Amino acid sequence: MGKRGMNRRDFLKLTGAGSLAAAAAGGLGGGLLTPKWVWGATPSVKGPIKVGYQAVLSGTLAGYGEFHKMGAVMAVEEINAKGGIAGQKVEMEFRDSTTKPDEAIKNARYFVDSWGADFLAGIDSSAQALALAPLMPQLDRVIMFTHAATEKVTEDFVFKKGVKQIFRNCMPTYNDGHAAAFIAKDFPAVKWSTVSPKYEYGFTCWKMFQESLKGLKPSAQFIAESFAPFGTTDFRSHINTIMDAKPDGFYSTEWAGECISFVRQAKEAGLFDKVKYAMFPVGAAMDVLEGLGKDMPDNLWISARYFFQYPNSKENNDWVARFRKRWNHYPAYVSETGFSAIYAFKAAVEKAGSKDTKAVIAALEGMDLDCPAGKRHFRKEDHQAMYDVPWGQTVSDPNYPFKVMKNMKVIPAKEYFNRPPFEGPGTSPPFK
Amino acid sequence: MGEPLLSTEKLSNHFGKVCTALDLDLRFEPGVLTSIIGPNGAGKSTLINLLTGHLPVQAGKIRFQGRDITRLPIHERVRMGICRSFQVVNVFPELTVAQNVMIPVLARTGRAWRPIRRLSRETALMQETEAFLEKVSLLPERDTPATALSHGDLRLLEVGVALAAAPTLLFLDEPTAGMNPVERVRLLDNIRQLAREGRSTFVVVEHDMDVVFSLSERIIVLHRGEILCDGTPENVRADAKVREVYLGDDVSDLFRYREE
Amino acid sequence: MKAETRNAVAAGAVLLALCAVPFITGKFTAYLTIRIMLLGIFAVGYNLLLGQTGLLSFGHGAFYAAGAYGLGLFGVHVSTHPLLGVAVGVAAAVLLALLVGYLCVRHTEIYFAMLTLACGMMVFSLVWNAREITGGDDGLIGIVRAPITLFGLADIPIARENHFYFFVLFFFALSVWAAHRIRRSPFGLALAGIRENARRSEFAGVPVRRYRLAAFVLSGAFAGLAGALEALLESNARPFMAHWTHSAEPVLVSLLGGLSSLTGPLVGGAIFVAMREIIQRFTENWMLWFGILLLVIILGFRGGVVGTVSALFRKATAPGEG
Amino acid sequence: MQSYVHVILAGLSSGMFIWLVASGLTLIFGVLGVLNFAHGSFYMLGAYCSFTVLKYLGAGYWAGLLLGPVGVCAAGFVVERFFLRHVYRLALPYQLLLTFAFVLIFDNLVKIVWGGGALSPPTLSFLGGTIPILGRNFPVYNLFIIAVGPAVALLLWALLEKTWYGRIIRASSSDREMAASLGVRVPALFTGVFVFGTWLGALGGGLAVPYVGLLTPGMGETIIIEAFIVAVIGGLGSLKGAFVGALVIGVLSAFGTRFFPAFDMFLIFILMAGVLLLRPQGLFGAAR
Repeated sequence: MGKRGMNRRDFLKLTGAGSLAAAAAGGLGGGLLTPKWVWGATPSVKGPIKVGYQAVLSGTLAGYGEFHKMGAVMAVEEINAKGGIAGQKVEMEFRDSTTKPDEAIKNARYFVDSWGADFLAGIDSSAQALALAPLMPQLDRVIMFTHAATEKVTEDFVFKKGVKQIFRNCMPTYNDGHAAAFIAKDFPAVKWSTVSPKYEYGFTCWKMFQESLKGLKPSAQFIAESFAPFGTTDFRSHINTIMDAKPDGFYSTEWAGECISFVRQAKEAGLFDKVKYAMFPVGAAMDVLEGLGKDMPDNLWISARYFFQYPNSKENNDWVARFRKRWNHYPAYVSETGFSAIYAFKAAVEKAGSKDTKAVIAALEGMDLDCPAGKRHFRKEDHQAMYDVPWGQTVSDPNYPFKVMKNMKVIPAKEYFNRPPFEGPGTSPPFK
Repeated sequence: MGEPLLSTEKLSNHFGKVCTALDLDLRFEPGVLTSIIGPNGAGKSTLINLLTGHLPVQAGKIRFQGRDITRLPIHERVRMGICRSFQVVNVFPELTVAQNVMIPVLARTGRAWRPIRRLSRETALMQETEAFLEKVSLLPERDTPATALSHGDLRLLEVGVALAAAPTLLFLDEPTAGMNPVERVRLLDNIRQLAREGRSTFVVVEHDMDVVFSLSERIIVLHRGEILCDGTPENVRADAKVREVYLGDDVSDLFRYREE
Repeated sequence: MKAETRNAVAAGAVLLALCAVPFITGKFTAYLTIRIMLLGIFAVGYNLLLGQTGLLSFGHGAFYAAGAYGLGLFGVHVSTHPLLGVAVGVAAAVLLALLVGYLCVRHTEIYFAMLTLACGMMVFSLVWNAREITGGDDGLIGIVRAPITLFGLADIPIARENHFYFFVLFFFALSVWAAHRIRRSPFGLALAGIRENARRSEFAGVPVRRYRLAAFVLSGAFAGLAGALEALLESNARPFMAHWTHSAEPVLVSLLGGLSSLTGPLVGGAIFVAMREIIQRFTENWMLWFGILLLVIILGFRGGVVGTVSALFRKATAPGEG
Repeated sequence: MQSYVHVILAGLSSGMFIWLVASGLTLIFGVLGVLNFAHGSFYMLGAYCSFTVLKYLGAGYWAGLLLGPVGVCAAGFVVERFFLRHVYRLALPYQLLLTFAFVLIFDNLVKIVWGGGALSPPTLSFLGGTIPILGRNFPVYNLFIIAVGPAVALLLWALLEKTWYGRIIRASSSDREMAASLGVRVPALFTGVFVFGTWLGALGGGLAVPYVGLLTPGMGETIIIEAFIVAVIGGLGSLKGAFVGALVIGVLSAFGTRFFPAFDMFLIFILMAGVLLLRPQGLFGAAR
């Protein structure tokens, strides 16, 4: 079913037969029509708004779970301080999703079926997002992915299979793959190389980067690639592969702790002296910047799914100041997406006048939401939020214990986001 | 005398420099109750280990009913009819006495491969098992785990499990070691009676001279891995070499006791 | 036989209770019960190898994964009929178990454990790297719970959670019954003999290596069944099913419950799933408290929970009683 | 030529690094017969303790390296004395399960005490920096690790072969009952050996801080599998085997990653399975 997509006949047979038999065997099926599922929900919203949030709180990525939590908890506190959503208090339960898909599924089911969540949010791993996707029609709650970047979840499940409950306010792989090529096309570098994670995310981004750069700059060549398994701590052999090929451009989607180890070891080996143009699409993540601190070499091209200095607007700067006062930390991108996810739920419920899933979906589709990261537009077709993120070169700044960005460049999202129907010519950048 | 039950050609074995068997050529005739005696370290247990496959053969050949079984794995030798009991008790500790004896019966009748059939419904199997239990007079203890048995009963179980494989040639490694006289006599009578029934040929490794001379029709005397003497109890007792090397003085008074 | 009927009544009662779960409890409890039943199938099959035959394998996650990917790939490329899918999954697990088992049963104790661990991790990295076929670390997605079509006559839907619950319950009851009968069968006694004393089993005429391989493949089949059912439950199959940390789960669960009884792994499975969920409701640091719980059970209940509890209740022990 | 030398150097440093972790694991298995899953946790605790001494007590790197592991030895003592001691007589699975429980507990404790985020140690003053070898920089610290490996091996060899204490350890590892009957207080000896093994693991963790340059909860879980593989290939219980095994695996995986891109842990597990099949006792292990 997966590869060919579920054709109409199978889909009807599946759901048609399913509901018929369920109605016939009503006794067997238990409480079929729950009272809540009533057409034309009354305008006033009843009971607290419950959000079930889960992120990685154990193992090597435990830091990300804590950054998610800071953002989300802050949003809930601020909203409740101003009267909650549609007059109702917001309650949030936070769980450790680990990196295993079956744990994420169990938590999601717990939130909805046992705790009575109205909304779900979080999820760091792409595998977890893809595992949750087929479950969403049955749970029938809006889920806002705030980190998992795989484009398959929005392109295949939301657009092609019509799983309307899924939304994502975090930047998908498009920035890491396509936007990087838009930046790279202006460099004199021609012979590109990579050390990227040896799993879907790493392979997909490198492929996108190659396709887009080839489109923008046909002279580009891709002469060396080395993929490092999850959990690699010693990158020296991978670095040797790259330095032996003597490229003039380097691209890597290593992220979190592995990005810190890689940059540190690459700097020691002198990779950045030999290769002038090095790009790290997730190098501007706060844990990487703070982790490397002064050791971060200068003039590396970095980006992230939110950088606290962009946009230089009052709302963003004010939010960053509030965040630092509240948590004594600079906000990571997952803190911003966690924060904005709660506000997205608020905007949707108040616009729809109900917390019923169908109404909220309708309200969220096509919505424009002002967030610290700037304006997010939730695309109607694949429920993916479109917003702009900066690229820039690392430079030291006396005000900060870590490197920040100079020569900031922003590629508008619509220039590099894949477009519906996500298949065939003209659906992936560069667009004519 | 027809095809021997079991024969060896130039069977030898050594652990490093210690030679425990040197070019042994032995023949075991069906129905002849044989004893193997010799001082400690003479190679008695090694010989049994070699013949039953417990120890891989380093040099020489073993033939059983005309077939070369030198390299044959243990369970196939047992299937062909060669089995043994152990000097140190080596049974199934947590299983009951009945279960201990049932396993060889199961394997022999080929019914061990049945995964769904209830054990309790295997009546034929149960009767055969109880018959063997009776032979070693352990029927009353049929449902007690082996760990709960007295030392004497454990020795009986040790022999019972070997018997249950219904071998044509059964090696008993010091079966009566540590038994009290009553149990010993009872076991020896059973062995003598089974030998008389003629289904199994017994070869017994034994230290107790009373048992050796009262039981066996043939005695093999081993010394440093070589056959010192091989014959009827009478010529073994009369043989000067045996007397000098193995029986020595203290035992000679045993003969005095015998002759009175 | 008093004990026999007593067990049969107890089993009947448990089965009735399990049938009532989807009606009297919430959907999440029903889902957790399905997870417990899946882990139960995996562990009760696994205990035929560890508890019954005395072999500690650290690679059975590979057969669990073979069941899941077997069903998944069959469903995606051939037909989504659940029963055929489960059959293909179990067959795939049996074949893989035959191959791995043939290599591993020549060893025992720590070497067998390390060899099975290595084979399991080989399957894990194979599945992880074969991206085109298995979908790599994103997992094989798109597995659908199509209705069971019985010769075109009737369509039994299993898409809905309640219906799928009974689909799993059927296989769970079947597995526990099969494990019970195997433990009580001549084959089960031969395996017990091998556990107790492998050398003496050989001298009883039992071809020990062949029986170990049979027990290995049998437990692999149970693992494949559990894997196939989880693929249907979660609509995906993942490389981590073959990881050694997943292979350690049936070991942990059988030890928790007690190796020497049929119900040990089942009780252990229930504790493992339920306690992790309950602890998570109170604290984020669930690993700390779960670790402490493991310590208490290992040191407190020496023969496992069922072993210790049944010893307390049983006055006159019927030896060999399950 | 340059690439070959650098691949070998990379292989040697990662190999020696795995040896440091595998040495404690192998010693404990050799003497106590216990396969200690929690050894990876002691490695992690060693790294975190050294980091704490380095960062918060302002002490130099060497103080961190010496004081850090000592703290972890206390944890090792508690684990053996009050928990592991009760399961020696039990079957292998119970021992594995007990050490597995400690993996969960220590991973969570580290997160509670030091937080979930990745910690980056300050760069090294002494032994920091790099020196060019054949035109490419190679970290001085890695050369130090390549030297430390054999030094620890020599220390262990000397301790076990030359000292009276070593003789007792070797005696009780070959026959526990005999040693006990000769008056060796085996329980105390086992605690001592376990604590020493823990110290080795923690030392490995301390040395890892500049080498990996990163501390995260659960960092011990990846290295323990590599240490397992090395211990098995070298021969379970044989320190010489673990040393040679670590070298082989280190250089092999460095070559694999550099010259055979399809290379993966898969090949290392094939090697492990191959050794177990053909020579279960490993390269230098005692025949079973």
